[in-house]
Amino acid sequence: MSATEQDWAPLSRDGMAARAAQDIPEGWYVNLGIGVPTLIGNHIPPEREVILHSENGVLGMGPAPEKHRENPWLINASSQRITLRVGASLVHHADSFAIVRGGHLDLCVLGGFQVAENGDLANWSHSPKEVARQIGGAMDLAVGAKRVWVVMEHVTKDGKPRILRRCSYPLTASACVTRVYTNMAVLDVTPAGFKVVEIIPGMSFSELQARSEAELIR
Amino acid sequence: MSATEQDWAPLSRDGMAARAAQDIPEGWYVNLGIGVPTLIGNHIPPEREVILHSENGVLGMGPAPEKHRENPWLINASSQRITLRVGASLVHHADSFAIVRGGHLDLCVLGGFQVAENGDLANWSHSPKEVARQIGGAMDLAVGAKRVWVVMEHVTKDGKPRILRRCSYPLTASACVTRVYTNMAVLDVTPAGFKVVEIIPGMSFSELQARSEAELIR
Amino acid sequence: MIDKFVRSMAEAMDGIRDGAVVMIPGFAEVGAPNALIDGLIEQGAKDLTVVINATGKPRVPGVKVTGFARLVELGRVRKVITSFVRAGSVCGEAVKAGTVVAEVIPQGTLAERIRAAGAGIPAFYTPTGADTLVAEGKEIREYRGRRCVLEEAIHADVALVEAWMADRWGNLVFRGAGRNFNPLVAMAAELTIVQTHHVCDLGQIPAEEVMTPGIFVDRVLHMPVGDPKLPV
Amino acid sequence: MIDKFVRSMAEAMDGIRDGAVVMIPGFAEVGAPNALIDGLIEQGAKDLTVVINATGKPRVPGVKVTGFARLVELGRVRKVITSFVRAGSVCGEAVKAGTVVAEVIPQGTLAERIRAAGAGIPAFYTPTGADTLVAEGKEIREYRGRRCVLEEAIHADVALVEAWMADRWGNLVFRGAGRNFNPLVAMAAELTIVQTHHVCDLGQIPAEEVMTPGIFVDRVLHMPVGDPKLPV
Repeated sequence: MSATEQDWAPLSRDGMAARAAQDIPEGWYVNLGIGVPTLIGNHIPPEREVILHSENGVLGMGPAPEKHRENPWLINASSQRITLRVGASLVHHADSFAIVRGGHLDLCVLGGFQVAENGDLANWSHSPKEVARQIGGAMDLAVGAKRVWVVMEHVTKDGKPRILRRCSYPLTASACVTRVYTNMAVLDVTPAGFKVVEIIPGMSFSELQARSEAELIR
Repeated sequence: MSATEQDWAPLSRDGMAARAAQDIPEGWYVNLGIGVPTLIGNHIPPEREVILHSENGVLGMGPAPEKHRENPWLINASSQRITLRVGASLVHHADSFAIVRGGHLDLCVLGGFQVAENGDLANWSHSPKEVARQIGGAMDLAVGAKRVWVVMEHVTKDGKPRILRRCSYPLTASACVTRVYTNMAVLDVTPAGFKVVEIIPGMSFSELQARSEAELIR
Repeated sequence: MIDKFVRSMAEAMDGIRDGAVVMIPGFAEVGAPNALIDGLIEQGAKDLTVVINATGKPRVPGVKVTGFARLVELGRVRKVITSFVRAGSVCGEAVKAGTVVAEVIPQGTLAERIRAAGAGIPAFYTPTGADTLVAEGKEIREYRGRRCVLEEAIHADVALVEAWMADRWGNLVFRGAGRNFNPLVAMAAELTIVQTHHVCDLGQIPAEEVMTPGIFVDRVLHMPVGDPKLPV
Repeated sequence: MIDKFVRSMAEAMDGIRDGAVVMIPGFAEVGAPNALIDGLIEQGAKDLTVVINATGKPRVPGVKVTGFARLVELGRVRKVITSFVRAGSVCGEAVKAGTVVAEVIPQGTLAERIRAAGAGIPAFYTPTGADTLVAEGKEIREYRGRRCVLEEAIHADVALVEAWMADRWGNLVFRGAGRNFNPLVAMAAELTIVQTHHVCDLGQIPAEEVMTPGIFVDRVLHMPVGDPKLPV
């Protein structure tokens, strides 16, 4: 194998979701953000009781409904039709965000544009000058949940790092991220910076470091 | 009749309650405070739909229950057993006080120790030095309701006025009272001071003024 | 006898003035008072400030613009307070063109600011948004070691509400995820107007199951419409 | 499988420490977690701060002191945050004697401060209490022409809750006026312990009718006790 040939394959979107799902234990109350985080729900075995929250007032989401058995009154924060798990409850938006902001969620998993080594997260805007602003519940979740995990590609489409010393995009919240799942690695945010928990098979630490702006800790 | 003989009789507690009840129109949402105000409920004809609120989360109280038909789970803010009117609703304490503090009650009727001509109310304490403090919901009601009426004896047991230029007891709330029903008169609190709406039969304006510290307006 | 039912859309919309602050609940069409929005479009009030969680998806060629987006397209909206403005949406275009002012804030802060108005809380601190663009120009104070933003209540002149069931006192029940912002906006407005799928006799809704007590409701219009559709 | 039911009072009370802040709901015995209060008396934690709406009626000769008043009588309470301290009550005497510190505040402010803790609001402004003794030492700011007091959230280590029905996820339903402070304290505490009259299978409580979602509940003890009595 030559030095230029890569001996590894980055995880797919589903692969990242499956990897994150492994680490969610029974009994946790979890909010899954839009995009790849939502896919995590498909990878939690139904017998493992993880209670999924959605910002629009649903606690205890079940799997996606079968075709033609959809209840049009039940959707999640991504506007997808959902089912309720036995034991679910429904609340209004202020109560739903009391759950989020009051520190009651064990975990929220968000998508990200950039994560900094101090845990800063940028996931909603590429520039303060953008007219279109889509904040939604991300800032509330990032600040409120007991743990904030981010699932994202390790680098941008044109190869720029997303694992940074400091975010260049507008922040969602400061010092909030506790762990990052990328298509190449799992990283913990520690007081000393990003600590590598695992790397995809075949990739070396230095290959991962080369794709990260922040200095990684073994 | 000699000048020292009085040609009038002050209203009883029930008389005051009945008088105040006359002025409560159908459709109002009303909180009746502890004491004489609670008696007002007995003087609102059942066919007049006035919706009574109690701080402990009851909206739509009905008449007192018949003996042996009491529901021990239904009480009012005075800890008396109550009934629910058809159409009633039950909420928790924060929602109940959102009703109060959010300005949704058309009226609350409170007991009083003293009312000042600027609408200041004192009804919970005789001295800032008192160890026992019984605030309850009075401050919330006095500040929150659209109208605050006070029902009280015109003078204290030893003949001291309660209709004052300025309260001497600790305040419940400032500039909140809109009308006072005493056992001698009905008074409106106006920007110019207390305006006499009516006096009990046989009592003259000057007799009422003699029993009031604040200057009354005809 | 208290009877909050009105017999026509015109009666429901009566008195909404130019310049009003109007709250519109709903989350992706579920719990959205679409008939009342159409009524407001018809009624004609303009120069509105609209408080709404999301201002609409990007335009799709060939798909008719309806609801809040239509109100914007007609030039009737001056300002929007929201948590989502999307590029390519009618509202996003209007914001870009400078014809609509957008105050974009976190969704939880939006919900809490509406509740605060209904509950008599003029302002509160929250850690949400600290150290971000949404804190710009706002007061910051530290509590328990966290920087918090001072946020003010949002009051409205009018709230449009979609209920599943209502009685003549205005007691409401919502269905499924259709609750969302409905109970909140009902508390925060001077005038709360409800469209309801079903009409109940007084007492048919058990006291424990009332989701919005009638004290927060002014007018109810019986409007049996279909189930919510997913947005295109 | 999530199962929040505990099998004994000792298990329910496990880990409550000296110096804990304990919230006790109930309004004149309705919705009061009396069995859990007895459990706390038995358990022994002292130096407690108790958050409770009313601290009890005056002593009646010949009537046994129970509940919160008993906790005070045993010298286990250091501070109380409440809206009522009555002269001649056990708590009133202790406050007079200087053995218990009382923070007496308006009932609505008490409810809202508890909710604030549960909802992640560290502080809020309210017009209630402005220009009164309860505003002493507190920050004042004017909103819409009214003087408002800055009030902080009240967090607790432990909440004791009385429910009518509960399932193994901790979803709760309250009965009648027994709801009162129960849903609020459940949100505001690190550890929420529930006594319930009835046990439900998961799913027996319809999703729309859950009053306190299980996320706010840690332990549930089945305690079928009688109806609440009126206080003497």
